[in-house]
Order: sequence, then C-alpha cells, then structure tokens
Amino acid sequence: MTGQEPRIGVFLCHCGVNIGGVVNIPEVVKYAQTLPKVAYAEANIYTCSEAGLASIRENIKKQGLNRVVVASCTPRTHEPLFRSACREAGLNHYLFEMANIREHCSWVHRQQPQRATEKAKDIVRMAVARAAWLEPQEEPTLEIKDTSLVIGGGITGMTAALSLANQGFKVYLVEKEPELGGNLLHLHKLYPTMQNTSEILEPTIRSVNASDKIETLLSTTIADVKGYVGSFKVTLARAEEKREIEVGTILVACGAANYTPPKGLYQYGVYPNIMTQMQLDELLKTGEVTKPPERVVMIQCVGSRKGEIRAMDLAGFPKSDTARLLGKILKAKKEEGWPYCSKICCMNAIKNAVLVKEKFPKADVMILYGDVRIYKEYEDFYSRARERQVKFIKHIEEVPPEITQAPDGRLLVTAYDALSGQEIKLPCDWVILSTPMIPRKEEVILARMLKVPISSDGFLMEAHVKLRPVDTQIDGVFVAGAASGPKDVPESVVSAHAAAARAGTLMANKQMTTEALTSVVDEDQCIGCGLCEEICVYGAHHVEEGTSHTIAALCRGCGACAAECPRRAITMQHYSDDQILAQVKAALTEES
Amino acid sequence: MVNRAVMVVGGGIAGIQASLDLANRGYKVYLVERSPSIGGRMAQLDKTFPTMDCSMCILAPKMIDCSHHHNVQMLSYSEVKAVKGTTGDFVVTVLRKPRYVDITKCTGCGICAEHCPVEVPNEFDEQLGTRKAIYMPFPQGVPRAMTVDKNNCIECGLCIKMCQAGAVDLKQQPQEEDYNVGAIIVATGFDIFDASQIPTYGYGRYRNVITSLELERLLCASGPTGGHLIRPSDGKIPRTIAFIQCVGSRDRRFGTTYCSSICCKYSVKDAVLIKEHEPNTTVSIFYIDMRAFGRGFQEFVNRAKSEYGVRFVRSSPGEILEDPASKNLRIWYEDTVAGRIENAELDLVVLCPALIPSKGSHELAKVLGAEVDQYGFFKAADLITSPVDTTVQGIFVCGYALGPKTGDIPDSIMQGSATAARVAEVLEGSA
Amino acid sequence: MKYAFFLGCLIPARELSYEVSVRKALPELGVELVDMKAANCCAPFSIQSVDYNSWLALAARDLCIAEEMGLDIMTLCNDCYESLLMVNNLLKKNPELKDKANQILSEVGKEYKGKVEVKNLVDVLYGDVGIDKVKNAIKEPINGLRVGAQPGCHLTKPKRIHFELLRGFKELDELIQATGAESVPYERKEMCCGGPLRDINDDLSRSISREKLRALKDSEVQAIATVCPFCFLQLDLGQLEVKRHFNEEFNLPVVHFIELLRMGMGMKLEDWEIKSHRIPITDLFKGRL
Amino acid sequence: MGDVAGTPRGNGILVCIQCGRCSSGCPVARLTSEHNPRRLMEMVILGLRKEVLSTQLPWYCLSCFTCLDRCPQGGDVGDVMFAIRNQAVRQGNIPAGVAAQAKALYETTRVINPIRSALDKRASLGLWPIGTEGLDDVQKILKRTGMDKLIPSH
Repeated sequence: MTGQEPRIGVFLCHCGVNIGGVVNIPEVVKYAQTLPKVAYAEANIYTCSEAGLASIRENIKKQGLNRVVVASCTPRTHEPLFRSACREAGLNHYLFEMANIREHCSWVHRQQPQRATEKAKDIVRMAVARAAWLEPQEEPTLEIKDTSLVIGGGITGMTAALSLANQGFKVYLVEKEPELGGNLLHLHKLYPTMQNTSEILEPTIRSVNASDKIETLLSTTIADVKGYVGSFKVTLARAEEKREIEVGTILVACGAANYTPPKGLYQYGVYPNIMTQMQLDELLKTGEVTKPPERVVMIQCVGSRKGEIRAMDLAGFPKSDTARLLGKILKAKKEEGWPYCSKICCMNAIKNAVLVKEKFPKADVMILYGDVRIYKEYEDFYSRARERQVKFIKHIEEVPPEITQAPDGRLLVTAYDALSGQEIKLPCDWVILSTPMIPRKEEVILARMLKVPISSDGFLMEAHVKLRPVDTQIDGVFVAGAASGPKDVPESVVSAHAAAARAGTLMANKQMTTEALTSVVDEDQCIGCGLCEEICVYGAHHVEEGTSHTIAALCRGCGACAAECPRRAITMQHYSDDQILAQVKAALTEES
Repeated sequence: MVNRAVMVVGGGIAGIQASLDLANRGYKVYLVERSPSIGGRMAQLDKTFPTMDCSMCILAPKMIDCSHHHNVQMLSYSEVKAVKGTTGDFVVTVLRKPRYVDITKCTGCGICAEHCPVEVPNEFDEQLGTRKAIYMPFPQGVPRAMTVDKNNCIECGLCIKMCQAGAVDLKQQPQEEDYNVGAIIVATGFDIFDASQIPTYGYGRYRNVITSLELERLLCASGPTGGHLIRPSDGKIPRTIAFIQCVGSRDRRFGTTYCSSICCKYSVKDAVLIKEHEPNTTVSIFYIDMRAFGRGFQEFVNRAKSEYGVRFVRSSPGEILEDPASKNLRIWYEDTVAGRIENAELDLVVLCPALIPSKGSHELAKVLGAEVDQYGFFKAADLITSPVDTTVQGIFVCGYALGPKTGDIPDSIMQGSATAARVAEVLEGSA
Repeated sequence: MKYAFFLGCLIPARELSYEVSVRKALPELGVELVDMKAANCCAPFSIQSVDYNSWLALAARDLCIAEEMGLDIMTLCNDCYESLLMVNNLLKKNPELKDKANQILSEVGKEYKGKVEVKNLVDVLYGDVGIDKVKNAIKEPINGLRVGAQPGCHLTKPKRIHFELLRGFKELDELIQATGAESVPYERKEMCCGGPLRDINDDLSRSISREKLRALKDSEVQAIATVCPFCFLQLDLGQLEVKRHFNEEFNLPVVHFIELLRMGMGMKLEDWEIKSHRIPITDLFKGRL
Repeated sequence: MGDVAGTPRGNGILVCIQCGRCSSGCPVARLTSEHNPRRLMEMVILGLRKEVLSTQLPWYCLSCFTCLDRCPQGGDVGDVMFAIRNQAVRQGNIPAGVAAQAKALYETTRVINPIRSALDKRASLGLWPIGTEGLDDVQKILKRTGMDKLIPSH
C-alpha cells in the first residue's frame, strides 16, 4: 500500500447512548467526510457488532479503502476486533487506526454535548492524520518449544506440573527447598474436608516423581532468565553448580510467605504461648502439648487490613538494588501491616478452633474478629463451629484487644465486645494470632528477572485482573496460586489447572505471532553507544560490533530507546515520528 | 483416535472462556446456550470492580471471538436433552428450539422489531424495560439474529413483510440433533433467589424495593433508563438508598445456608457508582459481615467510606414498611455496634438476593448423571484435588454452576480455563 | 364433631361471656363440647419461665385427661393452645422427653401416649366445621362493618411456622368475612397485644397495647375481633388503662370473634354479656343485641 | 453459654450470628433500650452470668415470637428466653407477678381464680362450678419436679 494514495474510511460508533447520547455523531460523520484523504465515512449503532464489522469489511472492498479509522471506545478491548475485520477484508491490520471518543470524550464531557462534539471532531481529525502515514507491517512468527518450567514445588506447582505432563509436555519443576510440598508441609489439616495435609501431599508427590515427563530439581533456584516466549533460556542454580535449560513457557507458582508479627505486637515474642496460626498448626500436628489449655483466644487480622495502599513501585529501582530496597519495604510493612484482606484466615482460624475443641473438649475457644469472612458454602463450617460452642467476638478497630500477663503466669486478654457493648476480660492459656499471606522476597526478585509487573500490594500482577487472572503481561509467563494473592488450596489448584491450560494451549500450537510494534535500528546512524541497551528494561537491545540490534520478540514497543537515542537512530515501527507529528499537527490546526 | 470435539453447556463468561481456550487449542467446540444470545449474567452488569470497565465492553469482544472462531459452533437457543456414552465418546442430543428466524439469513438489523406491534417486558432488563415479540435480548447479542417469542407473537406477519432478507419463518419446528464429543463442560451459572419469599422486605409488594440485578440494569448506560438511576414508583431520582445484604443467603429457612460470596463486593461497587452518578445521595449498606475478601476489596471498602462517604451499618434489618401515599419506605434496623434500634425513611431499597442454581440445571444434572450438592449445585469430584471435575468421568464444571465456590468473574474464568486443561489431560494425555 | 373442651383459667375467672357464646354458637354448627373438669392450668409462659419439667408434666397431664376421654382438645385461649400444642408436639417427636414426662406423671398414675390432637377455636371452625358451613349458618350478615382482626401471637407461632411466610392469618380473616364483616388489613397485624408483660412491666405492656391500638385506629376499623381472652382483656380493659396513663382515648369496641359469629347467626347477646365489654358496643351493634 | 445451650429450649443460642433481625423486629426493644434480645444472646454467649441472671433483662420478653419469625438461622430466640429465665429463677430472680401465678397454681391448680361474683354468675347460668379437682395431682407433680421449692413465700 505504501506509495499508493491513501483512501481512508472512517467508522463512527454511537455505542448505543454511551457516545451517541452526548456526541452529535451525524455531525461528526459529515465533518469526517470533509477531511483530507477520507474517501468514506459512516456511523454505526455499535461498530463492534456483527453488522458494524460486516460494514467495515464491505466498504474496504466497495470503496477501495486502504486505511481504516474507527472512532469508538478503547483499543485495549476492541482494537484486535477491528484489526481482524480489516484482515478478513485483505487489508494489513497495521493500516488500522483507532480513535477513542468514549473514554476520552463522551464519558467525561456528559454535561457539555456541544463541546464534546467539537472535541470528537478534533480526535477524529488527529486519527485520520496519522492514518495517512500508516504502513503495513509483517508480524514475526515465533517457534514455541513444547517444554515448560514450573517455579515452585508446592501444591500449586506440582498440580500445574502434573497437568502439563498429563497434557503431554515436558516439565522442569524447580523447588528451592530440599523437598517438595511448600507451605502444606507445615500445615496440619485442610478445610473443608479436614483431611491431613499428607493425604493430599503424598499422592501428589508420588505422581510427580512417577511421571517420566517431569524433571524435579530440588534445592534449586532461578539465577537468570533470558530469551522470550517460545524459547526462554533459564539459568538454574544448585549450590555452586549452574545449569541452563531452554523452555517455551514459564509458570510461576512460588506461593506466598506468612507474615510474622514484629516483637511486641500483641505481646508476640514477649510472653510465652502467643503464637501464629501457622505455629499452632505445627503444634497440633506434632501434638506435643504439656498442659491442655482451658481457654484459647484467637485474634484475626493481625497485620492485615492495616495501613494504606502503598504502591511498591519497583519499576523505579535500579535492577541491582531490587533485593535491598525490597527488604526495606517488607520491613516497613512488617511494622505497619498490609492493607488487603488475606481471605483465608477466618476459615483457617475456625478450622483450628474446631481442631483445638476436638483435641481438648473442655477448652473454651474464642475468636476475636472484625468481620467473619467465611465466604462460599464454608458458612456451614462456621455454623458447625458455633454448634461446638466456639465463641465469636466482634471487636472494632478503634479498640484493639490488649494482652497482659496475670500473676499466675496465665495470659489475660482484655477486649471490647462491640455486640454487647462492654469490655470483657478473658484469662487464657494460648493466644493465637491470625496473620496474612504476604509476597515472598524471592518472588519479587523473580518478577524482575521475568519483567512481570508487581501489583500495589507486592504480589505478581495478572495481565487483566478480571479477564486474564493467570496470564501476565509477558507472553509465555503465567502465574498460579498464592503468588498472585492469597488463595486457599482448592483455589490454588484451580488456578494451577488454569495456568496449565493457558500454557498448554500456547505450546500445543507450536508457534505464535507477535506484534510488529517494535524498534528498528538504522545501522548507518547508530554509533553503538549502548544507551538503548542500558535503559531497556526488557533486554531487547544488545550492541554487537559497534551497532545496536533489536530482539523483536523481547521488545514491548515502549519506545524508551527511541526517545533516548542521541542519534535518532531508532524508529518505533507503527509509531514513527512522521505518524506522531502528523497527529500533533492535526491537533494544533484549527478545524477548517 | 482422540475425539477432539467438546460440548460446552452454558454461554456465560465461564463457558465462553472454556470454549475459547479449547478452540484456540484446535478443539472443535459446540457451545450450547439456552437463551437467544450468549453472554450470560456478566452481560447484564453495568461496570465491574475494580477497573470499572463497562462489563459489556470487556465481554463483547470475547463473545464475538466465539462467533468468529472457526473452531466454535454456537448452538444458541438450544438445550441438552440426552447424553449417552463415556469419556472420549459421548453422544449428546441437543434440542434446537425454533427461533422462527433463519439465522443464516438474518442480519439482526432490527427493522422487524421496529415494526412489531407487540411490546412485552424484557427478561434481560429484569422486566424493567420492554422488547418486542420479535427481538434481540440486547444490542450486542451474539449470534446477531432476531428471535420470535411465540408466546407473545400475534402472528400479524408484519415482520415477515418488513424483513428484506426474508429470514422470518414462523413455521420453524423444534429439532433434535446428535453431537459426538469427547468431553462435556457444564457452565450453567446461577439464578436469583425470589426475594418475595421474605415478605417483611416487601419485594413484589413495594415498587421501590428492587433487587441488585435490577439496579445493575438501572445503572447501565444501555439499560431501560439509559443509565439514569430513577425509582420505579414515580421516576424520581432516589436521594436515600439502602442495600440489604444476605436476602436469602445465610438463611436456614430456605436451605440457602451458604454465603453467596459476591453480594458485599458488588454492593460496595454499586454504592460508589451511585455516588458517582448522583454525588448528593445518601447510600447505606446494611450487612452482617462485610465480606470484602480478596485482593483490593478491603482497600476499596476503605475508599468507599472515606472518599465517597458510603455508610456501612452492621445490621440485618427486621422489616420494611411502605407509606401508601409517597411510596417511600420505612426501614427498621438495629445498629448492632451501637446497640440502638433505629428506623429511617428511604427512597429506594436494594435487596441483595442469594444466588441459586440456575433453572434446569437440576434436570441437566440428571441427564448427565452427575451428582449435585445439598444446595443443588454441581458437586466437585473432590473439593480439594479435583475442584472442576464432576462426579462423572469426562464431564467437567466451571463458573457458578459449582455454587459459591466461585467468588467472582476471575474465579469463573480460572475455572473455565481449568476445565480446558482437564479436558486436554483426559483426552490427549494420561489422566 | 366432639371435643374435650379446655377452658383454662382466665375465661372462667374473667371472660365468662366468651365461654357462654361458644357454648351457644358451636352446637348450632354441629360441634359437641365435653368439659374437662379435672384439668389443671395449661402451664402458660409464667410457669414455663419457672421450670421446664413442670411445664411438660402439667401440660402432659391435661393431654392424658383428653386421651382418657378419647377426644381431641379444643382450646379458646391462645396461651393454653400454645402450651398444650407445644408439649404435645415435643412429646410426640421426642421419646426422651416423653419418658421424662411419664416418669413424673407416674406419681399421679397417668401415662401420656400421644393419641390426641390439640386444636383452637379457629382450627375447629375453619378446618373441621368448614368455612362453607359457617357461611350457611349466617342469617343476619354483619355487612359493611370494618373489623380489625387480632389473631394473637400464639395462634400460629406454636406450630413454629414462620408466619412471616403466611402473613395475615387468612383463616381468621376468612371467618370474619364469612360473617359479612370486612377484615381490614392494618400495620403490625401480627404484633403482640402487650398482655404477657401485664404484672411484670405494666408500663411497657400498656405502651405496646397503645401502639397496636394506634395502628388499628389509623386504618379506621370500627371494631376489634379477638380470639384469645388475654388479647381481649388487654385491648378492651387495656384501653381504659391507656386512657388513664397516657390520656389517649380510642373508643374502639372489642368483641370476641365468636360473638361476632353469634350475632351473624342471628343470636342476640344478653344484657350482662353486653355489659361485660368495658368499651361499649351497644351503638355499633344496635338491633343485634 | 453451655448451661443455656444444654437445655431443651436453649439450643437456639448456638445458631445466632448476631445479625439483629430479632432486635429490630422486637416490639419491646423498639420501646425501651434496656431490652435487646440480640444483645442478651450475645451476653449469654460470652457467659456473663451475673449481668444476665441477676437483672430484669430476661423478664422483658413478651414471648410473641416475632424474633423466631425473623431469624434467618431459624433460631428460637423466644425459647432461649425461657431457658435463661429458668436459670434466673434458680438465682431467686423472679418477678412478683410470676411468683403469684406460680403460688396460685400450686394452691388451686389455676394461675388465675374466679372472684366470688364470677362463681355466682356461673352458678346462675348453670355452668359447672370451678373447683380444685386434681389439686393433689398438681402438688405431687410440682413436688416431684422440685418447682414447689422455687416458689417464694411458700
């Protein structure tokens, strides 16, 4: 199409009343028809509907369009759709341009329809201006190696590994500890079935070991990750020895850590017999209790639902310092606590309360809570606990429970019961603190190697919190289990299968195409200063023999290199200076 | 020879996800949907937490992916009638209900509907809006084809006259078709507890007592009121609104003893949306336990309180009384933390009903021979190790068909993908 | 139709007119009543508050007497109904409780077997006699009279039915309609009359009656029809007390439902019966008295 | 809590989730802040014996069972009140009105008795005379259950 005179088609979307209710679409259509190089313009009720897409396909042919502009909503959700419509009509989809007149216009200017209409014209004019400069692009095709790396040998990692193996793929299962099992090794029983963890773990570990497709690597950590989807080159470290493997996909299942309260919080570490649920689990498991407790008091939300949302903006860190800076953040969080609800603690507390009751029937078990967050059908579990006379006491943030030690050495919990409106004193033998699941330090360092963003609360971030819960923004890298936020075992197992499905689909297809939206180096201009290599967080640039080269598959098209390059030697495909400047000019020229 | 065909029953977000994952993997997918269009419950919602994406806007592309995908064959307006065979070789009999419109000819232009003289309440709008007797449940419907509602059609023949494509065919007959598939995925979703079963709240008697799903339609820009939140009795903008949690959930009297898992969360979302629509509205949420579990929700609750001034009252109100003249509502409740019995006058009350097994899912379970739990949701083969397997080999389940195990949309999607993995494992591999 | 007629304590002591109306009206409808002269108090809430086992045994003894008579019980008072029905259900369902009760009863040479049912006046009229037969018995329908029904709490509660699920007490409503009168819906219809707090907290007891009376007044009823003698006392005598303490006057005539039925059947009330109403009913029922 | 939960009428205490539907439906609670069935349940759950048993609190309830009607857990709050009262009485906490009725029952088989004029009226109407038939049965029963000892001034 290059060299050919642009014939631009503009399709304006009413989006029902979303846009049409504010912007005067017919007026904008008329206006679009007057714009240079526009050969055709029309309006649709929903351009994204079958009818709308059909109309795009038709008119590409009928009107001989060689550029298409859709003015509607956000490219984030809809660009792929319109692009495929172009493709289906034989038009290279890089000759498509999208203008957002909903989020950027109708939604934010509801009160001023007149001016919104004017703004819509501006936006369309700019899009058309850029469209004129668009060029077709070829998308590189990548071979996908049908081997997968699963990081983390807990229940999530093992389940994912087994699923992939069962789907017929070779799997490397890497665990930093000397044995498989992860957090479950430290837990006693699992709700809702109340099975011993071993009943779940042992068979799983057995089938992992039995599978000829899974290679388990214990006491092993990830030293480095290079490459990209289809062929990641991963360096594994076991003590001193290093080993490099090549895999097509990576599943992160490194789970979460457990928050340990700072010394003195609820007298933790000050008086004896104050422990976390995790420690209680171990105690119940080993069963080494010298004196049966008469009363056990559990306190919920210790270190969770506290403090404000503070982004852990790692992007700003120099790579080398990640660990150190992260350490600081974790230390700060340890003092102030984490803002989110850890989701599983209520169920876990009730489970242990019931176990205590079973072991010591005379014991009086009380749970001090803010909200009983027993979701799902676990409500019945909560009811059974009440029938066993486990007592639930609602306290309010303003008056946290206090713990002192009575002369006789017993602990004394003083709490305000919001529901009877009075302070109660509870002499007791054990105080159990329910603490949240928190991100692992290693996890975040790993995230840096994989270039996977971290969410504001420190867990690995999904590609889309609603629609892509186990994908990450990096092709070929998936996340499952507690690595992306607190989950209980059943939820972790589901996410493990989900991640295995996504990775499996990728590998089953053996190849994939990636966006042509990458940087290209003009070798005549490049002086090989290496600035691009330095700033590229994706490691997509490397300088060889005095010139920089782009590794297309790694380049996310962020454009940082192009902006940095002192010689203007780097161009972003599909975001060339010509295109951007044309857009800017259009923005500045008063409409005719 | 592996049978690489799968039947997915239910075209909601869970079923769509399972279908796309398998289709992208090269499986032939038959996507069975009972109603005229796929999309399910998510299509009815206004916006979704926390990105506040318009629900339809993020769903529509996936729906259209299904309709485009060369590996997906949509069997909309159809129901599963019988199943024979076992893993790797099921024969499923599907009833294709007559649409009275030739789907291959219809372009969904809607001219027929414009001329259709019969107007009836639209199920998709929870009866708040209207549709014609020939209709598409919502503008982004997939497949993009009309359907004739024979129960209300007066057979005036106008639609036949008007249709350029000659797609209307009132003589269509129901047909039964057999499909041979290797595995089956159930994604039949949920229905809403009938709130009128709790007369003290007056749902069905008091017009300004509505359900949360009705509210979603009222808030939705493409809903019956064009996104204007007005109250049913007089079309006035409500200034005082209350949400009531656990209407039928956590209730032993109706056997719905479970927590529906999503009500607290969507209520906070809706409360914030209302504040954004009409900043000077008083919005209160009456709850027993504010179950804002999961990442980001607690933070969202905090913001709803501090930034938007949403009122949270720990209380399950005892009763609602209507003033016959003004149709305003008087709600009696105890602020259990303050220990005070109080009453307040409100313009609008939003009930958050329990989610219950979808109509017909029990029959489906019988047809499939799969067990259901005490609530009537599909039973997982093992709650911990096989959460998306049914009790029948080769038949899997995802989304709210599993019951409140599904916390929200991401859970449904994860389960959808998980079933795809299980299918691949069972059909291609060694498990 | 033949029943063991359980009078209870309050009716012979205070509400003779209720008993008399029943004795006059029911035979006309083919109901035969046999007195339970050896019966003891049903053990109402006051006694239940003191001791659980005594409640079981005392009520069980009355049930035994009915068993000996081989007749189902009919009660007039909601309290008696609640107590006897509850115990009958408990002992029928729960063998342990049955043994416990029988151990105590062995003291007095009785044994509970669980062979009889406990019914109240409404059950008998609506369920056994039948609404049609009642309608047919109406000679002088009380057309147009706006009646506020006071079924009383324990007509449905002892069945442990969530009356939230059967609002409005349709049985009593239909019986009232049968007499030609109109059963007017009113707010808090299911609300207590306040009687149970009499002699425990009179002030609260009266305040509750007042709320009830206000609700009735608001929906412009001309008369209140009760089934339970306690409700009657609380709303009839209660009006005078409310007037004395809050000086708030209602002047709402209160009748036992059976009196309404009786007038509808064309039977006149005697002078002493009319006088037994603290709020005069003469104007309202001119010509029927 | 155990003492109440253990009794036949008291197990309703175990299902309570403190939602407040009972209290907001309670006609008494609407009139006086002293009575609040939900709070009373909570106090029993916490085992605050003194605060519950030696006060007026258990005696405000009407036994109208509106709470039973509203409770989403099907909890019989009204019944629990009796379990509490039984305990209170054993602490000597019994209102005069209740004591009087109990006394009358023990002495006459009836909690309320006709005054002279009412008896005469019965006679004049030819109704059977209200007597004390079955009195020693009643007394035997109350002695056996030990309730006779619970009646003050007896």
